[in-house]
Formats: sequence, C-alpha cells, structure tokens
Amino acid sequence: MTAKKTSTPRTVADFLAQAYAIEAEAAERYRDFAEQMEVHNNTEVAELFRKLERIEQKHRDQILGQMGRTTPPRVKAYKWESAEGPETGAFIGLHYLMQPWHALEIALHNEKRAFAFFNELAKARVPPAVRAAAREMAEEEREHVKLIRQWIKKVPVPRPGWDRDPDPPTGSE
Amino acid sequence: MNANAAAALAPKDFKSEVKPVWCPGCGDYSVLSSITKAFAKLALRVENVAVVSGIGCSSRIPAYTTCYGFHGVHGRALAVGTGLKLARPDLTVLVAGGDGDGYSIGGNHFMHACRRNVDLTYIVMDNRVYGMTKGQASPTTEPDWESSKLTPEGTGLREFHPLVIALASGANFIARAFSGDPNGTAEIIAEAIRTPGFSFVEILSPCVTFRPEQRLWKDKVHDAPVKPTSDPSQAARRILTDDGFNIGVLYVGHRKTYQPPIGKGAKQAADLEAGFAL
Amino acid sequence: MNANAAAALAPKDFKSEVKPVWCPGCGDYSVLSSITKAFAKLALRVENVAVVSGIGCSSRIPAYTTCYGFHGVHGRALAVGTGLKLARPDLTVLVAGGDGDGYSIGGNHFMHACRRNVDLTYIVMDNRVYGMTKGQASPTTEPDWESSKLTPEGTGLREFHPLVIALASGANFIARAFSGDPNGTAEIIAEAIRTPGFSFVEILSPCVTFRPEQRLWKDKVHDAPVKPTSDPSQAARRILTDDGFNIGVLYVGHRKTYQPPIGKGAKQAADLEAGFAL
Amino acid sequence: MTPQNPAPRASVSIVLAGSGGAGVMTAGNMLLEAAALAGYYALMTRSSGPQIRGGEAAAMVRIATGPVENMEDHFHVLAAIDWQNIHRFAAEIPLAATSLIVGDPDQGEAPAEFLKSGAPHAPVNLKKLAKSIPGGWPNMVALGLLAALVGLPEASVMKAVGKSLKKRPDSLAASLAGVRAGMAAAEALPARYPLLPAPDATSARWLITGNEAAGYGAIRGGVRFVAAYPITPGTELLEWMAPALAKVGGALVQAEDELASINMIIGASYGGVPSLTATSGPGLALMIESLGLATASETPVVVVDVQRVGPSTGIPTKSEQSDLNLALYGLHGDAPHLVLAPNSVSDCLFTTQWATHLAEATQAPAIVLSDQFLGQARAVVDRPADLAFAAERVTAPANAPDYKRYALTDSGVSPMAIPGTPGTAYTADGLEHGERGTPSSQATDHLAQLDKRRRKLDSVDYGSHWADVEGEGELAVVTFGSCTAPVREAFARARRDGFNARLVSMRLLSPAQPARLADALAGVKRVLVIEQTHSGQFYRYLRSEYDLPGSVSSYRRPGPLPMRPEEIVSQLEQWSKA
Amino acid sequence: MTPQNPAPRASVSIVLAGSGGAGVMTAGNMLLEAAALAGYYALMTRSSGPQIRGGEAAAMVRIATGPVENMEDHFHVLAAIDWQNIHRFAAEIPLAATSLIVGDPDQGEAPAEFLKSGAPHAPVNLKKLAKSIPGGWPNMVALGLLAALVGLPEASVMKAVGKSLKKRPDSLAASLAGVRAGMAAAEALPARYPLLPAPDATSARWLITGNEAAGYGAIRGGVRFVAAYPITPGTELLEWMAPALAKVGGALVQAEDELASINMIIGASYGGVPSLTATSGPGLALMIESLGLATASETPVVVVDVQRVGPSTGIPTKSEQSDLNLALYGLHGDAPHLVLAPNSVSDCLFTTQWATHLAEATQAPAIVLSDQFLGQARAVVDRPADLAFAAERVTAPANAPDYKRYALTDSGVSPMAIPGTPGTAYTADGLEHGERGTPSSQATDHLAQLDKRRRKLDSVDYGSHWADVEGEGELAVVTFGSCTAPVREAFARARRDGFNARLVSMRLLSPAQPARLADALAGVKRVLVIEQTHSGQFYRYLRSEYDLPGSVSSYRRPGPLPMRPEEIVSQLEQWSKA
Ligand SMILES: Cc1ncc(C[n+]2csc(CCOP(=O)(O)OP(=O)(O)O)c2C)c(N)n1
Ligand SMILES: Cc1ncc(C[n+]2csc(CCOP(=O)(O)OP(=O)(O)O)c2C)c(N)n1
Ligand code: SF4
Ligand code: SF4
Ligand SMILES: [Mg+2]
Ligand SMILES: [Mg+2]
Repeated sequence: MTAKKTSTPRTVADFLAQAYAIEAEAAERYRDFAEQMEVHNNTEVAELFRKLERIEQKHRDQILGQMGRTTPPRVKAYKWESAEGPETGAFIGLHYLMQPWHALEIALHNEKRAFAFFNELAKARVPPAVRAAAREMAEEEREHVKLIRQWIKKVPVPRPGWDRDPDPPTGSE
Repeated sequence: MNANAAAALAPKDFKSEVKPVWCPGCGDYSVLSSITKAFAKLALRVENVAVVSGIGCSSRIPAYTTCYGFHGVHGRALAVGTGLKLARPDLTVLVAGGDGDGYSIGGNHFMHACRRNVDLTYIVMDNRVYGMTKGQASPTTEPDWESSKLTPEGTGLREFHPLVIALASGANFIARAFSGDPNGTAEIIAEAIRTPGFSFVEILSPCVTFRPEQRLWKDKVHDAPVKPTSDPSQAARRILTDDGFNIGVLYVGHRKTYQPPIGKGAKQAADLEAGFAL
Repeated sequence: MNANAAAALAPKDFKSEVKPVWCPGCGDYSVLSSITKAFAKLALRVENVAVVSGIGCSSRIPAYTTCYGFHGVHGRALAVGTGLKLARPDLTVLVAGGDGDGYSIGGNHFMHACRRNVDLTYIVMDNRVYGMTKGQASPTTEPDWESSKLTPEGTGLREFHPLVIALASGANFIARAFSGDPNGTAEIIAEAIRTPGFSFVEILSPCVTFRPEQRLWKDKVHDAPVKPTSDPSQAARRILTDDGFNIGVLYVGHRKTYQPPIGKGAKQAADLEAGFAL
Repeated sequence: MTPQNPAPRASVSIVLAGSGGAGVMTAGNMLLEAAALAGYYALMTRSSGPQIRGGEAAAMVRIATGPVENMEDHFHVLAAIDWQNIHRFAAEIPLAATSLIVGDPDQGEAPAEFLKSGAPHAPVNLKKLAKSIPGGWPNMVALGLLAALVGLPEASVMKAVGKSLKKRPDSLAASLAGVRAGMAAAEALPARYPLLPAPDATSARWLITGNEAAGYGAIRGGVRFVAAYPITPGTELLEWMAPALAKVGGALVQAEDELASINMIIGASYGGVPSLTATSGPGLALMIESLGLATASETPVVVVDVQRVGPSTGIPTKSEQSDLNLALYGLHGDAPHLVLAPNSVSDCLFTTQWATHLAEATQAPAIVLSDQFLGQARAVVDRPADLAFAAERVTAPANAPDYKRYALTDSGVSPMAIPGTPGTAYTADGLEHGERGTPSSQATDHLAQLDKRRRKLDSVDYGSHWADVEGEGELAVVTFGSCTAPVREAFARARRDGFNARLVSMRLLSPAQPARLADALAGVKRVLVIEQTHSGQFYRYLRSEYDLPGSVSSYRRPGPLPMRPEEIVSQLEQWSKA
Repeated sequence: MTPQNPAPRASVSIVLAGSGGAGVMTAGNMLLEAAALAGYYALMTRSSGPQIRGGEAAAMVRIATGPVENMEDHFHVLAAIDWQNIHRFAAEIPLAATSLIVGDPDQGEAPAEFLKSGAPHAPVNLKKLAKSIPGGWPNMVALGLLAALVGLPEASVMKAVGKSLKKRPDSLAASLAGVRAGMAAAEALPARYPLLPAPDATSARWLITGNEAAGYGAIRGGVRFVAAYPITPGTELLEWMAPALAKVGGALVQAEDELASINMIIGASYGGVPSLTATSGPGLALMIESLGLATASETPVVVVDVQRVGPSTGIPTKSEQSDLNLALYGLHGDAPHLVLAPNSVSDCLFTTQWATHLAEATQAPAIVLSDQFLGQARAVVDRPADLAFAAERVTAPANAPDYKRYALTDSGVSPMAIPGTPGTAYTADGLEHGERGTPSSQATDHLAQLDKRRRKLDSVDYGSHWADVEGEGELAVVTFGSCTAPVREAFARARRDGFNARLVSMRLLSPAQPARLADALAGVKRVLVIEQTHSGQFYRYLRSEYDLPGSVSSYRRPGPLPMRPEEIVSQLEQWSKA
C-alpha cells in the first residue's frame, strides 16, 4: 500500500509528539467504533470499545505527562507507513453483530502493531535517548498485548454463523 | 475571529456530532476520515468548505462533517456543487456521492462537469452497488453479479469505466483511491483539492452488506506502477489497460479552470435601462 | 403481402411526402438521403423499420421517411429506441438526432446505450450547434465560438468527444461520416445497421444557417488512414489523436448484444398465483 | 400471576420489536403465516430505523377473524427482544392500559414512552430461554409466546416455521424448540388476548403485499415490458416482477434513471407491448415531461407511484398520499390522463390490472397511486376474483386505406398501427399534429386534438369500478387509497353507536366522474373528505371538479403515522354532531 | 381611386407578411420604432412558419395613442411582399370588409382566405418599385407605404430606419429611398387609416419585450446568477441576461440540461446569491423534482416559465396559459411555493422583480408564469415606476448561538446561514428534518416543518400587488396573465354600451389569497373566469381555493390564437345578459 516512510523522530520530543499522535488517534478510533456500535444497537461491544478508548486515552495522557504538558499539543499530520496509524483500528473490521471477542481481536492486532512499531524504532539508527524512549513504549505495548490476550480468554469464542441475520436489510431514500 | 490567526484544525474538528447510519465495516467511514484528514492537512476552516451530495448511503456524508453541507436529490450533486462554486469561488467545494448517484442517474452531469472544469473536487465512493436501496446493480457492477432481485441473471452489461469517462470528458485531475487506506486516500484528496479545476477521485469503498466479498479488495489493490501523467493519450492507455485496482493519482492536466467573473461588474442595474430607452 | 416475395424497395420508397422544414443547404438533407439508400441497400421493408428521434432540426427526420417513426421529446430518443427494440427485437430500429439532443441533454442515455449494447443504430447529425433554437453552443461547439448570444465570449468549455465517449462507454461499432458524401455515408449506415449491437455513427452535418463556415468542412474531411480495429485501446489511441475529420468506420467490436428473451415465457399469468397461495 | 379469563376477540394486534439481527421481521412473518394457516386474516407492517443493517426494527401484526387492511388503534401486546432505541417507534406503537408489554429483564427496563400507557410490563427471559436450547433464537421464543398469547394453534405455528425454514433444515429443530419454550413461558403472563375461532375457510386465501399484488395485476392486465429505476418503496414491486415477467415471456430492464425508464416503456408500448414502470414521488416528478409525450403521442403506459412522505426526499420509508396533486395536475399543457388509486392491499391487484386495461383502451398514460402502506404491507386476503380486464388496444389492420393515426373518431380513440404492420406506417409525435400525425400549428388542429384526447377518456364506461360506494344516510365520507380501510373500520364502530353515513372510496380519480358521484351522494346533506395530506389535496381536487352537496368538511393530516380508526371515529363524532 | 377622408382613429393594426428573406420583421421593427419616435404606443408580435430560415413570416404591429398590450379584433391593413404560404396565417390575421389588402400583382392573387373578408385588394408593385432604386428593398417600400397609410410622420420613419441601419450606413440611402417610394405609392391606395395625433409624451418611454422586461426585473430584484438551457420562447430572456449580468457582476451559465440548470441555481442560491432560471413547459416539467428540493431545503430560486402551447412539445412558438396546473400543483408531497403571473409586457418587469423579492424573503421557490405572447411581444411602454422590491434574505450572523437552520419561528422564516459565515455551518437537506437539519422520520418533526413551510408563505404581506382590481358592479371577471389586456379592452368597449363590471387580474396565483379576493368581489353576484387553456385550469383552481360569490362561469379556450377583445365582448354580452 501507499508505502511512504513514516518520518523517523530525531529527538525525544519528536518521538513523544509522534507517540502522542499514535495514541490519540487510536483512542479516537475506538470512540468511533463505540459510536458505531451504539448506533447499531450493539451496546455490549460499544461498552468494550469505550473501555479500549479509555485505555488509549490513559496512555495518551501519560505521554502528555512525559512531554511535560497539561494541555494537548497540536497533533501534526503524520504520514504513516501503514494505511492506518500504528495503533489505529481499521473500520472494515467491524460488523454490527460482532461480539466482544471480535473487538478484542481487533485490539490485539492493534497493540501488536503498536509494539512492532515502537520495537523497530527501538532498534533503529536514532539517537540513544529516542531508542530508549521507544523501548519503554514498546514495553508498554507488550504489556497491553498480554492484557488483551488474557481478556480474550475470558470471553466466549463466537459460534459459527454469529453474523447470521435472519432479517433482510432495510433500505430507504 | 480572524481566520488567519485561528489555530489550524485537527481532523476531528471536521467530524460532526451526527452519527453515521452506515453499516459498521462500510468503507465510507474511512472515506469520511480521509476527508477530514485532508481538510486538516490543507488547513481549511470549516466555514469555508461546503460538502455537497446527492442521495445514497455515501451521499449522507455532508452532515457527518462540521462544514457547510448540502444533501440534495439523487444524481444532481455535481450541478448543485457547480452552481455553488461558480457563485462563490471563495469556497472550497467538495462534491461526494456513490456510483449510482454519480454514474447512473447523474452520469450526464459527470461528463459535463469534467468538460466544464470548474474548480471542484468530486469524490465517488464506488461500491459497485446501490447500497441505500438494498443492493441493486450500479453501472460499475460486474455483469455477472447475480445477487440483485432486479437482475437475477446479472445485468449482462459492460461495466462503466469512471476513470476512462473522466479522462475522455476532460477532467483535470484523475485518481483512484481505496478506502482501506485512509492515509493514502487523505493524501490524494488533499492533492485533488489543491489542484485547480475539476478533480475526480474514484474511491473503492466496500459495501460490506450487499457486496461482502468486497472485504477482500484490500488484497487486490496495489499502487499504480507509474507516476501521474499529464498526457491524455498516455493516461488513456494506462487506464484502459489497468485492472481497476491501481491506486494513485493517474492524471494531472493543466486545463484552464472555468470561472466567470462574479461580483466584479462595473455597472449598476439601472444602467441597463439605457438599452430600452427610446 | 409476403415480405419475401415483395420487390426490393428503392431509396425513394423510403422518402415520405412530408417536406422537410430544413434550410436549403442543410447537411441533414444528405443524411436523409443516405439513410434511405442504406435501407434500400439492406432490402429492408418500410414497415419493419422504425426511426426514433428527439427534438431538434435533425430530429425532424422520422416523418421524412415512410417507415414507422417516433418523434419524442428532447434528449430521450435512445431510451425510446431501446424500449422499442427490446420489446420488438424483430424490428430494425434507427435512432437519429442532433448533437444537442444526443450529447447535451441526452448524454446520459448515450453513455448507457453504449454500455447496454442493444442492437440499435444511432446516428447523430453533428453540426456543433443548436439549430432549432437559433444557434446556441452545443457540447461539440468549439470553446471560442462567439456567435451565440447566450455565450457571447465563447463557452470556454472543452469540446465533447463523441467517438471517445462511445468507445469508453462500450459502443460496439463506431464510425464518423460526412453528410457531404451521401454515398459513403450510406455505406457506413448500412454497415452500422448490419453490425449487431449498438452502432454509433457520428455524421458531420453542416448547419448552414448558424454555422455557415461549416460549408468548408468538405475541404477538411478525409478518409481514415487505417482500417477499422476491434482493439479498444488501439481505437482509443487513434480516436484521441485524430483531427475530428477522419471519415470511416473506426471501431468494430464483438460484444454480445443485450436482448432479454421476450415473448418466450413458458408460463401463463395465472401460474404465478402459486406464489401467493397459502 | 395467572391470566384472567378474557373474552375472545375478533381482532388482535401485536408488535414484536428488537435490534437488527434479532430476527423480528422473520418471526413476524412466521406469525402472519401461522395466523393464515390457522384460518385467520392478518396484516403485517414494518418499521425500522434509518440504518441499513443493525437498526432497531418492529414487526406489527394484526390478526383477525375477518379481512383486515389497516392497523388498529392500539396494540395489545408489545414484545421486545431488546429495547435498544425502540422508544423511537413510540408514536407508531400506541398502547392501552389493557395492553401488555413483554420484555427481557436482562435487556433493561421498558422505555417510559411505553410504560406511560399504564400497560403492565411482564418480564420474560427471552435470551436465556433461547440460550438454553442449542442453536436457539430469542425471536422464536417470542414467536411462541405471542402465538400462545393470542391462542394460535401450535400446529399452525410449527407449520409456518417449517415452511419458512425449508431451506435451512438444520435450524428447524432448534426453532421449534424455541417456539415451544415461548409458548410455555406465556403461561406465566398476566394477560391473554385470545382470538375468536377462525372462520370456516370458504375461500382460498393468499398471502401477498400490495406491491406484489400490483405487479401481478399488471401482468394479468397484459403488461409484458417493464423498465424502471429502483426507489423505495417501489422497488419490491419491480423485484417481484423481474422473475415473474421472465416466466410469462416478458422482460424487465433496469434503466439508468427515471427519464430513461419512462421513455423506454413509451418505446416498448409504441411497439405494441403493454408496458409499465413503478416508482415513487421523486421518480414520478422526473417522468412528468415524458408523460406529456405519452399523452400527446397517444402511447399507453402505466406508472405505479408507490407514494412515500414528501416533499423532496422526505421520509422515504413511510406513507402519505401527497403525490396526488402531481399525479393529477403534473403535466404541462392540457394533458388528460388517467389516475387511479387502489384502496386495499388486494385491490392493488385489481386497480393495476384495470389501469392497464384503461390505458390500453384509451391509448393514454395511467398513473396508479399506491402508497408505502399498501405496497409494503403483507396481508392474508381472500383470493381476488378473476376479472376480465385485459389490454385490448384498438389497432389498425394491415394496409388500412387512407390510414390516419390520429383520426378524429367519435370516441376519440383511433386505431393505432403497430410497427411491422404494412401500409400503415406513421410518425408518432409530441408536437401538435393533424390527423395523420404531421406537425401542425393551426388552431383548428390543436383544438381538434385536444378535444379528441379529452373525449377518449370521457367516452369510456367506467362502470361501477370508479368507486366503492357503501352505506346509506344523509352524511357521506369521501376518501381514497389507504385511508379507506381505517375509515371503514371507523364506520363499523360508529355504526354500533347509531352512526349512519355513506362511504365513497374513489378508485378512479381522474377523469372526474361528477355524474357518478352526484348519484352516489344524492340526498346527502353533509360531506366529510378524509385524506393523508397536509394541504388537503384531495379535498381541493373534489372542490374543483365536483359540486359536492351540502356543507363540506375536510379531515386531513400528513404522514408518517397511518390513519387509525379511533382518530377517524372521533372526527366522525365531531362532524356528525356539528 | 382616391381614399375617402376617414376619421382618425386611436388605434390601428397592420400586418406585413412575406417569405423569409423579404425582411418583414426588420420592416416591422422599424415601423414599431417609428411609431414610438412619433410619440405613439405600439406593440408588435410575430408569426413564422416552421422553417428555421426562409419560411413565411408576418410582423403584426398595432399602433395607438394610448398603451396597448394586446392585439385588436382585426387588422386594418395586410400588406404582403409575396403570398407564399401566407394563407397559413389566415386564422392569425383576421380582416374586416373595411380592411385593405395590399399585394404585389407580380406575386399573384391574394389568397382566398383573406379575400373572403371582403377587404379590397389593392395592387402595388413593391418589387418593381424597389428594383427601380439601386440596392432597394421591397420591405422598405412596404414600410413607407404602411407608414403613410396610418399617417406616421416621415421624419420618425426616417429616423427609425437610420437607427436600425446604424451599422450598415452603405444601405441607408437606398432604404430611405425605398421608404419614400412606398409613401408615394400609398397615395394611390383606396383607403387610409390615419391615427389621431400622438399624445404629449409626458413620461419616458421604453421599447421592450416581455422577456427583456422579466430579465431586467430579475436583475433589479437582485438576481446575479443564472443557469439555463435554451428553449423557445424562453431563450431570449436568457440571451438578454447573459451580457446584462456580466455588466452588473453576475454570471449566466449554459447548463447541459434543465436538471442541471435548476440544481445549479439551487447551489448558487444556497451560496447566498439570488438565482434564476428561465424555461418553458417541457423544461419546467424536468425541474419539478428539484423544485421540491428547493422547497424542502428552503432554498429560494426563481423560475420563469415562458409558456407555449402544450401538451408535450406542442406548438413551441405560440402562446397558451396551460402550464398553470404544473406550476401550481406540480411538486410531489405538500410543497408550498410561490406562483406569479405578469399581466402585461411591462409588468413582466415588476412581477419578476417582486417574485425575486418574495422568493428571497420566504426562502421558497417562485415560479413566474409568463407566456410566449408577453415574452416575445415588443412594445412601446411607459417607463415602469421604480419599485423598491429587492432580495432581502434573512441570514444568520456569525457565531449565532445555538444556531438552528430550520428553527420554528412565528413567521416560519428562519435565518439562513450563508457558507463562509463562521459558527453556523449546517447541512441543508431534502430529507425531512428537525430544526437543525438533521434527518428525522418523526411525525412531530414532519408536521412542524410542513406547518413552517406553509406559514412562511402565509405570513408575508402581499399588499395590493396580489392582483390588479378595477371597476365596479355586481359582475366580475377574474383572469390572469396575457388574457388581461384583451379583457381590459373588451371592458372599455362594453362600457360604452353600459356594461359595468369589476375586473380582477391576479398576479399572485399561489399562495391563494381568499380574503383579498373575497374583498375584491364583495357584493358581486356573478363571476366569469377567463383564461387561455382547454380544460379551464384557472377556473378549476379558483373553485378549489376560493369561495367565489354567486354563479360562476368559465370562458376558456386553448392557444395558439391570442385572445381578441371582440371575442371577449361577445362572451361578456352573453354572460351579462344570461
Ligand atoms: C429520483 C430518485 N430515484 C431513485 C431514488 C432511490 N435511490 C436512492 S439512493 C439510490 C442509489 C444509491 O446508490 P449509490 O449512489 O451507489 O450510493 P450507495 O448507497 O451505494 O452509497 C437510489 C436508486 C431516489 N432517491 N431518487
Ligand atoms: C426539455 C427541452 N429543453 C429544451 C428544448 C429546446 N430545444 C429544442 S431542440 C434543442 C437543441 C437542438 O440542437 P441539436 O440537437 O443539436 O439539433 P439541431 O437543431 O442542431 O439539429 C433545444 C435546446 C426542448 N424542446 N425541450
Ligand atoms: S449498505 Fe453498503 S454502502 Fe450502505 S452503509 Fe451499508 S455497507 Fe455501506
Ligand atoms: S438551422 Fe441549421 S441545422 Fe437547422 S435546418 Fe437550418 S441549416 Fe439545418
Ligand atoms: Mg454505491
Ligand atoms: Mg445540432
């Protein structure tokens, strides 16, 4: 896909700004997802997405603290290497009948990507301070991955045909 | 408020409180997100942008932005957008809609908008189906798609080739994008808006409800193997032989934008009376 | 009367008693004569041919033939012709009209008729002007033509390229003819009718009243330097680079004609009741 | 709690609601079919949110011992699989204190909008019950529960479920178990709404929507070519016709837009094949210019307008009668044409068939004004009588001497030569013309052709079908279309209180039938006009074309809510006492 | 023969006919201008064959001492340069026995259709006379002859010719010589129709067509954007506006069709620029769907329909009032909008200006029903008064708190935010919506918005402009549009015979003004409705919306012939005596 190299941060400040953007977008996207589920009457999954949103928000705010700020910075428009930001869920993964398991699978996928992103940066040829910061962030994402893995185990695996809707779609306009 | 002094807006500032009725998974969510990113990238102000559409799932998009919006009737979005831009050249006008809206009932306006080359950007969220009316074939639907009750044996009709028609009709900027790549799509939309004249962006945007197989488009799309050209016949060759999944800006021309001067007349209405006086 | 046994008809047998209202010198007279020649050449019977048109000087043509005719409203001739042919595949249906009728108000039907590929022949008498309404610019009018009071500075719009659009939309037979060569044109029309599917013949047909300079077209036209092709991208290259005065058959494809079976159902209406019964 | 032992009733109304995916429509359809199989009449309508998928939805079912073509004043039972956004339907789901609300306690409280009716809320663990069955579905539990509440025989329900799942035998057992679980759960409910025994099924019954009925009526009338562009709520008519036409040797073409569809059918009809298109308000608006062409060129076509709420895109999924003006008056110039309106689901069949016959007989366009309610309602009806109306176009023989397509005949109808016929070729024209079709701008030709085209419509004998005329008395209600059924029911109810009036439901709206209506209203002192529009379009039309006797009142209101009998009863009371 | 010495008259009507190329239109225009320069009022209409070029043509000119806006009962002089097919105009050129036919004997006999009037046929060798002048033209000879017959001063004629030939000075001398030759030839003619002296020119005069007047009215009203598609007889309005708009800072765009033009002006108006399109019946029919959008989205637009004879393509070059139904009722759904009709050539200015003002004030579409007669007639009129009606749209200020585009205000009009205004962005919608514009399918929102859109039109004060009300008495004639002038003349004539009646010419057709009309008709016992349609569209409309007092009659007939005073006088006689 549109393979444009994500700009590599050269300073810790740069790095934190980028990390902040990653988390902020991830949080926003979970909110979008939650809203979609609300509109489509899937409250269970909506609540789960809200929860994920809060997790990402927390992470985001934590970075804010690291940046030594109390107010959000202006988020630069980053060109991500991937179609979506490193921790942002793709819209297409959603389904109105999806179950918590599906939502968590999406979260898992995102956390893994986030880990990979930061992990790669931790190994990249960037100033050591940036590497260290990236490593720290990668560690956190690894924790998230673990957390989500545990969480998944607690929810039922959907039965085959979970997406079957006996009713036809409705149309209008 | 001084617009220049105002802080630049983030993508989310272009997203309204109105919640989309789109099916979860629908490609149009990504398109919305790309549009808001493009607006932010171009540092536009919400009040200086108008999003105009027709009727269809995709055409619901204006109200999902915080910009001025016009949700008109089926197939006429380009005409509304043209009138708006000609009367208000200071605005950024984005026209958006579906393949049915734009290529079936609105096909004539599409061709003539390409010819007219007003400084508009036209986005078609192409899902090769009429989503809103529950899954009939659109002009871009494959001839052997048999899932519509209206055409149970398939349409048997050759697909409509939007990029070819745009080129043949004189569009000044032609690109294909994929909703599954919102960042890439945002880039393309921003470039389309930036380019003067009529810019056309065909966005492959899956309908997960009536064309669930389109979830696999992500495996089919690929970057256009070549750079954009400004030579129409080279562009024609490329587009005619492409597989429909080439993503990128395919043609950028240099045609003069159509914009009659407005608001610049030297005379008063009463001056016209001289023509009637004996 | 047994149609087979009947004597073949001469061109004049296809020309009616109704006298054209066209201006003397108008290219459409020649087109009428070419059409009657083509009908005679194909040994058609007047009653098995229908000539369908919209509104315009050129669209007056049906009544000037002795065939069945339908003189509809502005821009919809192809839709009428399509319905007629689909319902009555046994008839030869010729749709004819002007550049305004076919490319401006009727542009959408033009594109979709090309796609649909019903076995019709469509003739456009292109004079690059609205004759009937006294000389406004049509889509094929040159952008700098300043003789219309509606667009006194010229339209400023890129011309519409009928052959390119026909090809891009999927027409199965594409030719350009010149009214000044009625015999050559008759040949082309006959071939267009003979070729299954949607055949499009653009005929340069001067409007001596509003575009008197078109009398000089006779010096500009020339035979197409190459044979017809059935390769769309080759055809595209040729048509895109041609000077607009290449005369001849430019493209002949092999697409399947669209014709749902009609009159061939095995069931009676009452058989459908089974679907409702408890 | 144990249910009281309530008196059985002739009609009961039930709504089953829930989110998309819950299968409320499927269960509603099974309930409808079960009622039919048990010998009842029934009617089902639907409501859904604006989402294409996953939106809130409600299936409204009325079951009765006699034919029903409208919804009751309130629902007896509202059962919800979940309550997500179901409150948005509150205006569409009136409840009474005697109604029962059934909800799954795990899905939260029933919305206040419903509770304020005073109806008790009985909890039933639908989801849990379903889950206790492997592969079980809550909608099947709800189905069983509802069937039990109204006393539908178990066998009918099981048969209906079996029919519906013919193609999914794997899920049959679980579904049947779900139904049984629901029936068992019903035992504990605090109310019941048992139906009177079903009437002896003397006549064959059909299960049909108005859109299907119109499609079938068209085919019975002779339609063999359809070109159309999808639009809610007309699409289903077309979707039914596409395969049906193929079976009987016709064809349906999906056109690029409505301009194309109307002109395609004009072309096909010019070719001799009776032709139709179906659309809704926005599409009809686009066809107006070419309907004028059909009038002037005397090409018969049928256009079914399944009306939705206007103006503009309006509320596409809901019903209103407000395209009346457009249908009656929409053409430019003086362009006489036919406008008809079916007044029940099954009448969609007759009216469309008759419209086809009349269009062909008069060589004029006919607009059939159906609406979303009629078109999308699914009903159990008596199999309609076979009526002989079919397309019979007056055509010209081969080599007709001195053939004149637009000859000035007494009836106004002149033989139409069909392409292929030797010796009668002519050019049909939308320009004013003389008798041969040659364009003319002479005043005499214009007047003669205007007179002719008007005469065609005036010289048809419309017989008794122009309206349904019922009742006696000095008061009369005049209505049309889908308002008819609730008015009928209101009459029946008011009659019990001694109310006496005539009811005229006009099927033929144009050309106006002043003599016939005068007859029907002879002796009437007061007239009330009832319609579902905002501006009183029907009332205004009647004023313009008819001399209504005595004092005339108008009761109108717009959509999207269907007319209910009680609302009309209260109008009748006010009016008859005024 | 020497002419008698006839009494001078207040009005004279002349027709000059001949084949295309003979220059009858040019000569007619010169005659009109000469009359104007001489201080007379005058009116010219045209007729031509169906040929684009070289067809038979006739210029009809009426010259009078007072304002004239309609044609007389018959022509006093018919002069023909040749007789080729001129008989086709017979119905349009009524002659009396006292008329005079002037023809060139070298061009054959005058057609029987004219001779049967009993008018003498005087031969004049127009061509030979022209040939005797180098570069001479027979139309100039005819011009001189006609001017002399009615007694126009030579100086005015010469000045008119000079003005017209400003750009062709080479042919001026020959033309003037031709005129003189014609004047001389008139001497020998057996009749004369001298005009009374011209009135003192107290007011400034204009020479203008209705189409130009409408275009100028629109610009005065504030229109600065026009998108349109050419169609007879609306094209000239557009052709006048194209350069005029450019001068005042506006723009005209030729659209690909009428669907585009209406939507382009909706877009431009949404952008805050008052916008207009002009068309005729077939084009208006195509705009219907989008006019509904303008209504629902509350976007003001003005559509001028220069009506021609319908239905369908009809007779494009002739006048009729039969688009009334379409204009009034053509929208689907309940869609209140404005319909106005100018009632004279110069009133096209006021009515279009007022329509623009009203459309903008009510944020609703306005249809101006002009017609071919008004649009294409060229008249000498008093310079119309300057009226202050201009576009004044209620707009929202920047950052209006809690902005609601479709707020339910008392007047129904809610401030419209213009793109570019910060803090008030909204989405205009043709879907039914709540106050903020968000789509809604709730019955309450639908009713509220329907009421609002209706209220907007009902809360405007239309003042006295809604109609021209004249006269006294217990009889009243109600009419509109181009029927007004012949009715006025008929009134003036009938009054001489003691006839007394009121005349109401309605300018504001919709919304209906029942209170105002009731006022205007207070005390009236009988009403006659006069219109130029076949089916009595105006009569039917009045019946539907108004309670007309006493007994109501209808006189209507279709085009293409214009209404003539005598025809109306005889109707008035029959009716007033009935
Ligand atoms: C004049 C008119 N005709 C038909 C319709 C019905 N209609 C609404 S949306 C639509 C097609 C939508 O398809 P598309 O533009 O591809 O949008 P999508 O829903 O797929 O995004 C149709 C036919 C209408 N609203 N108006
Ligand atoms: C709906 C509608 N719009 C506009 C017109 C007016 N009109 C008649 S013919 C014509 C254009 C004719 O141009 P073309 O098709 O090129 O034919 P030509 O006269 O040049 O042969 C127009 C605009 C009409 N009759 N109907
Ligand atoms: S129906 Fe298709 S296009 Fe419409 S919202 Fe759903 S997925 Fe998207
Ligand atoms: S105006 Fe032009 S197109 Fe029309 S008849 Fe005359 S020459 Fe031909
Ligand atoms: Mg689509
Ligand atoms: Mg032309």
